Amino acid sequence: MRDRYALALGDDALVLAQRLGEWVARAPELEEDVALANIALDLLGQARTLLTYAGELEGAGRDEDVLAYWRDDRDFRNVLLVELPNGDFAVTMARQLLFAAYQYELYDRLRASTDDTLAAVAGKAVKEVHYHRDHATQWVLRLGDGTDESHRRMAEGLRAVWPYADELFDGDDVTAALSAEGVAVDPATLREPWTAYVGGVLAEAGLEPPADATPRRGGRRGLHTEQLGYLLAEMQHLHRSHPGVTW
Amino acid sequence: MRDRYALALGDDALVLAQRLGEWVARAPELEEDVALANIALDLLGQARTLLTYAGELEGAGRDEDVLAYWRDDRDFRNVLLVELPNGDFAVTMARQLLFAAYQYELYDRLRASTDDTLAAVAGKAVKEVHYHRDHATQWVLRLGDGTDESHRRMAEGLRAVWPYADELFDGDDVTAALSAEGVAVDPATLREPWTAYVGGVLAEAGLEPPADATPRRGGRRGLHTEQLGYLLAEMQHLHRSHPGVTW
Amino acid sequence: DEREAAFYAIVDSDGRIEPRDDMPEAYRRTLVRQIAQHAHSEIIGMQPEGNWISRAPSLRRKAILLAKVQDEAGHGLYLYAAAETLGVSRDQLLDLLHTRKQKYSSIFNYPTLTWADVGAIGWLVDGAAITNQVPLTRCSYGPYARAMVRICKEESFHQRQGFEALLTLTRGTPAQKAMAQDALDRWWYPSLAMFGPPDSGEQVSGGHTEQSMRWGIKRFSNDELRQRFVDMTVPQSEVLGLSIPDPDLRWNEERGHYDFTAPDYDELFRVIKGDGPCNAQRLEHRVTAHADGAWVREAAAAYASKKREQAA
Amino acid sequence: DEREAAFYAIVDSDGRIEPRDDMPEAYRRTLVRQIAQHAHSEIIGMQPEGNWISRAPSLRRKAILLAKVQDEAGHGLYLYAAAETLGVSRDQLLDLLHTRKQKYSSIFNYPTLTWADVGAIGWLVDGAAITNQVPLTRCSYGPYARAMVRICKEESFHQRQGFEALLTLTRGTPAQKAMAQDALDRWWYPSLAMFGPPDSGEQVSGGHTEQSMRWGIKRFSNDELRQRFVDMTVPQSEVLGLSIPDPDLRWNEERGHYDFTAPDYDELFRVIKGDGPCNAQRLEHRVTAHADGAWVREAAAAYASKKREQAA
Amino acid sequence: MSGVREIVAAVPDPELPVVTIEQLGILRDVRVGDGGQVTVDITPTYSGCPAMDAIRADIVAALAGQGIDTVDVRTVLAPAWTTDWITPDGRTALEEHGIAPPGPAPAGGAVTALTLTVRCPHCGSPDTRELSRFGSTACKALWVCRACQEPFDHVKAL
Repeated sequence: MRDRYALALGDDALVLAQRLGEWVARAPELEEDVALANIALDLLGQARTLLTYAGELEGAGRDEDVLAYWRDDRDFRNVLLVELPNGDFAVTMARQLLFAAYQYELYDRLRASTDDTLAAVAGKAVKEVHYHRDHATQWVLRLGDGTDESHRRMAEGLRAVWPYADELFDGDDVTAALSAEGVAVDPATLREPWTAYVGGVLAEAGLEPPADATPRRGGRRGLHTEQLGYLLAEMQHLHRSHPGVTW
Repeated sequence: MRDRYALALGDDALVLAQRLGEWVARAPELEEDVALANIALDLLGQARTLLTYAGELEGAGRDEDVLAYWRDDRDFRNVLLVELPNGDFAVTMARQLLFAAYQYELYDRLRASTDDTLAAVAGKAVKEVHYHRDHATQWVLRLGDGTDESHRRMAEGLRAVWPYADELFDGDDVTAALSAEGVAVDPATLREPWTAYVGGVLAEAGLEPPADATPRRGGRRGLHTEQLGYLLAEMQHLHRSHPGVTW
Repeated sequence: DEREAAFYAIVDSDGRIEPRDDMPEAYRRTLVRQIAQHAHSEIIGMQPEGNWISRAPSLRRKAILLAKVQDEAGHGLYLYAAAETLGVSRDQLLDLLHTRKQKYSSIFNYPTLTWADVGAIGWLVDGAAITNQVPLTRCSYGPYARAMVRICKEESFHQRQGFEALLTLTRGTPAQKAMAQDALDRWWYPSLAMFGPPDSGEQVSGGHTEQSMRWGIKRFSNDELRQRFVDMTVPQSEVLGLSIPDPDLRWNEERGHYDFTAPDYDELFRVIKGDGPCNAQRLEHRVTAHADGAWVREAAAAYASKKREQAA
Repeated sequence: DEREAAFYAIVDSDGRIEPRDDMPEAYRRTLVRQIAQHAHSEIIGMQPEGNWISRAPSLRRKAILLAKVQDEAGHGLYLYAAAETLGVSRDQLLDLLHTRKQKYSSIFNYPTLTWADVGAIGWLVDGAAITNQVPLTRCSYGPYARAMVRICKEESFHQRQGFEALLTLTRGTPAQKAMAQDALDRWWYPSLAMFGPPDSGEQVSGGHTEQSMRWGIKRFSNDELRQRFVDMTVPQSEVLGLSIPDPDLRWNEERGHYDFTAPDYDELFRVIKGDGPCNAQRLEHRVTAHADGAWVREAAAAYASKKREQAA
Repeated sequence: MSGVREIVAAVPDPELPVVTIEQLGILRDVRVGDGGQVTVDITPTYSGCPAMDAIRADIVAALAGQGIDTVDVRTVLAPAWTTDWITPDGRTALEEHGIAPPGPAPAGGAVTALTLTVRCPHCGSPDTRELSRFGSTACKALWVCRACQEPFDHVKAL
């Protein structure tokens, strides 16, 4: 059961790393090429540890690469938020704010997990994610309170990703059982601090949380958007073309 | 040697069919969704026959799907022109004009091939390609002689694809030997009628053939653009994920 | 009045109303809405299947899929032309689609997640569409009835190909069979919902069905058509070796029909209202394609008018 | 004059010129051009490798590649800052790049066609870059020399990783080994061309090398550096088990160096002139990214100025 | 074994089931071998025609229904299909089902961009216009009648 928890957290990080990697050599300024690559690299590192651990717990001999490259999209467990296309920089920063604010609260609590590996991952990652959250915060402020165009784009970006925030706080049997044991963090407990943080940033940026968004969910159950299949086709093609070799 | 000739012609058709398929449900009007799907389907049909024939000639048991799905980009023999990204509708129509005008002259002559299969493919395809050429012609005229914006875009589209036209007329050892036997058509002989046709269309459309373009080539030797790898990753991912099964 | 009497005389005798005939305004409006919704469904319906053209797992399947999506665009064209016989232009209708004032079939607001979904759409969605549309070949409005004759024939071919694609999967590897079962699991209830709300519900909500029946536009109730679809589909699922995800599905000897669990109509209404997984995506895709093509259509119009002037 | 004498006194004694020191305008301009070209090469150089980030065949390789490309962006930042010590802004330099008035290394105008190309770039292109740059750690201009110390260290790490990636391929399946050999076949001569035209050619064309040497910017001739690179690389290719695509390559006992075939300098000039396989693509990609980001940079500037006003 | 050709000839076209494969001219030959094995030649209307597999299956099924199990259905490309091979009763069947049949195919193997007036299969008026060069399938164009406003398919001369 822990393996499923680790897998879901690992998939979140892996898919978002893949998306952020698409920005490299395309960012609005050189500093952002560096920053986005760095955030992607942090997430990829988290993903590798979590997927490796998930494979060990599962005990079926699947390592990080088998899990990343040989599962189809119906078997990925990431939230939909992280697989959304990058859109413009405002969409990406809106997605970053929502996700990093969630991941920060999550890892902050997961440091106290009774599972030593998860606690260790969280302890290391929380510092990285603190920086990610700060990076997104700075940009949401700049764009929300920058020019008219940037404000409009930032508001649109927020509208595009907002329906996908709710899923971050969805629990299931696994998280319920594991959080009762002190292994996992009950996602529902993250909503309040998340709302406080994100709400504060939006208020300062002069942005409204979109009101009439219908929540979108499904990723945690393997029901993804049509976008994930394309992401995986690109990511996995070379690896699958040479089964079993060492790279 | 014939197998290599059939393969090159088949790859041209396959890759362009894949590109045109990307337009479906994205075309500027419904008639064009139909037309572009139809042209893609014609090309796909030509590709299937040619790849099947290439596999038979080779005699190594490779059928159309093995050839389409299990070769990497270094082994594809299509001209670079057909793998260029779709761009806007003007880029696509410029590419269509250049390619269909070439393919028409080619198939028109290939009907007289001493190779019965190639002659039959050409006899069937020449009628289809005549439509393709006419379709592209009509659009180049409309866009070239439509609005200021369409003229500008059409001129830009032409500039984008023009450097890739030269490769259409490149011969090599294979085409030289085969055209001496009456099997193949020497590509160099197509340049003059092609130039006459395309030049006529451009003149009527009020467009200039771009002057200072450096020719780009390499596809016939497997030296492709960086774009082809992405096209193949998307096209081949599912097939390669289930080796040896029937679909 | 007299003109209305003439209209009902034709309709009641199972005759055909033609474009130049007099017809009640409400009849015309109902038909416009229905034909437009049908046309919109064809063109939005290109998206979920078009999603797999680039990734089709064999060249043969790619060709079949391309041809099918081309057919759908062709049906769209044909139906917009049929609607135009009622005095509305395609541009007007597209505008109503793009501004969410007219609907398309909610089934297309579900995503195609695997290749098997393409087969499932052919088998189930086209199957349900045909069940809905075959009675429309006897519709009182001539151009629509004749369009339906043609479209039903082509859709039967699509349905056969979808079934055959799924059959190939269920006779394939365990992974392929699982893919097919997963697709059936996800598409079954949305397909049942394609027949609309249950009869009682609709009759309560205003008698649309009754009016359409009176006009010879509708011939069977939603539940009758849904039952017909289930009765036709269950034996096909057995040939495929797939399990319909309904534990209560069983043959009712007495009724001579299958008993089955009704779809979740609340979900249907939510999806119609706009809350399906892909409503926003489908419409945005459509609107973007239309907007991106504006300069092309403008150029074509400008060119045509230049040519007309030159000819004059 | 006196100031020039002071300048040459520093240069001749192998000292360092610092930003506030007097320097001849021609020296400053040469340095600006060279540092800018180097910075441009770092950021354009992100593209061919960035091309494989999404498709890297293992998560470990993906991480290594991401880190490497991040380093390149960092080097770009560092070098633009070094150029700014000479009184030109990054914006000015980027504008010169975007309008083709300044160049970047022509090596990046070749495409990365397979995964092995990423390894080949690390091994050969970074290897050649280091060979070029190590002497620059002793460059007379302080900020540039210090930047080179740091950059060379990181690039040595990259070169080692590229070599290791290729070694994994050559020890892998025949398909992997063929991929590595193919990459070497395509990247060998372009890498040799990275050292520029042959000495005789350049001296004839105006004595740039001599002037740069006099200024302590250049320490070795193009051919000397090229020979150094070949001598270093050939034994590495033997460890890899790959064949350098040069039938005339052999050890010359007398010279104590490898004899080798020179690259096709005509091709080099064509590629520099703009006719490489990817010149247009690389620059267009760069210009598009910059243009697409304009609104972001404007917003950041507007926000910063609001905050300054609020603070004032 | 007389009657074999009739069985095959009666197979309807899967995409245009109002006509048979013989009426459409895509059935090229039926031969019965000494051992009773049947060889059927069919030709596609266009290169990419995805209905060929379905046609093959339908021919095999039709013959199997008559107890004939050794059947080889071959696809031949040459000579290329032309709409001139649509039989007179095929044309009539198309017209009766609202599809305007093609005129004579242009000479020289190519197609001409010029299309002569197509009569509306519904009201017979020649006052019609082409709406789309391509219809729902490759061999058809979509036309509209100006007289009765009916949209209709027209099989293009090829």
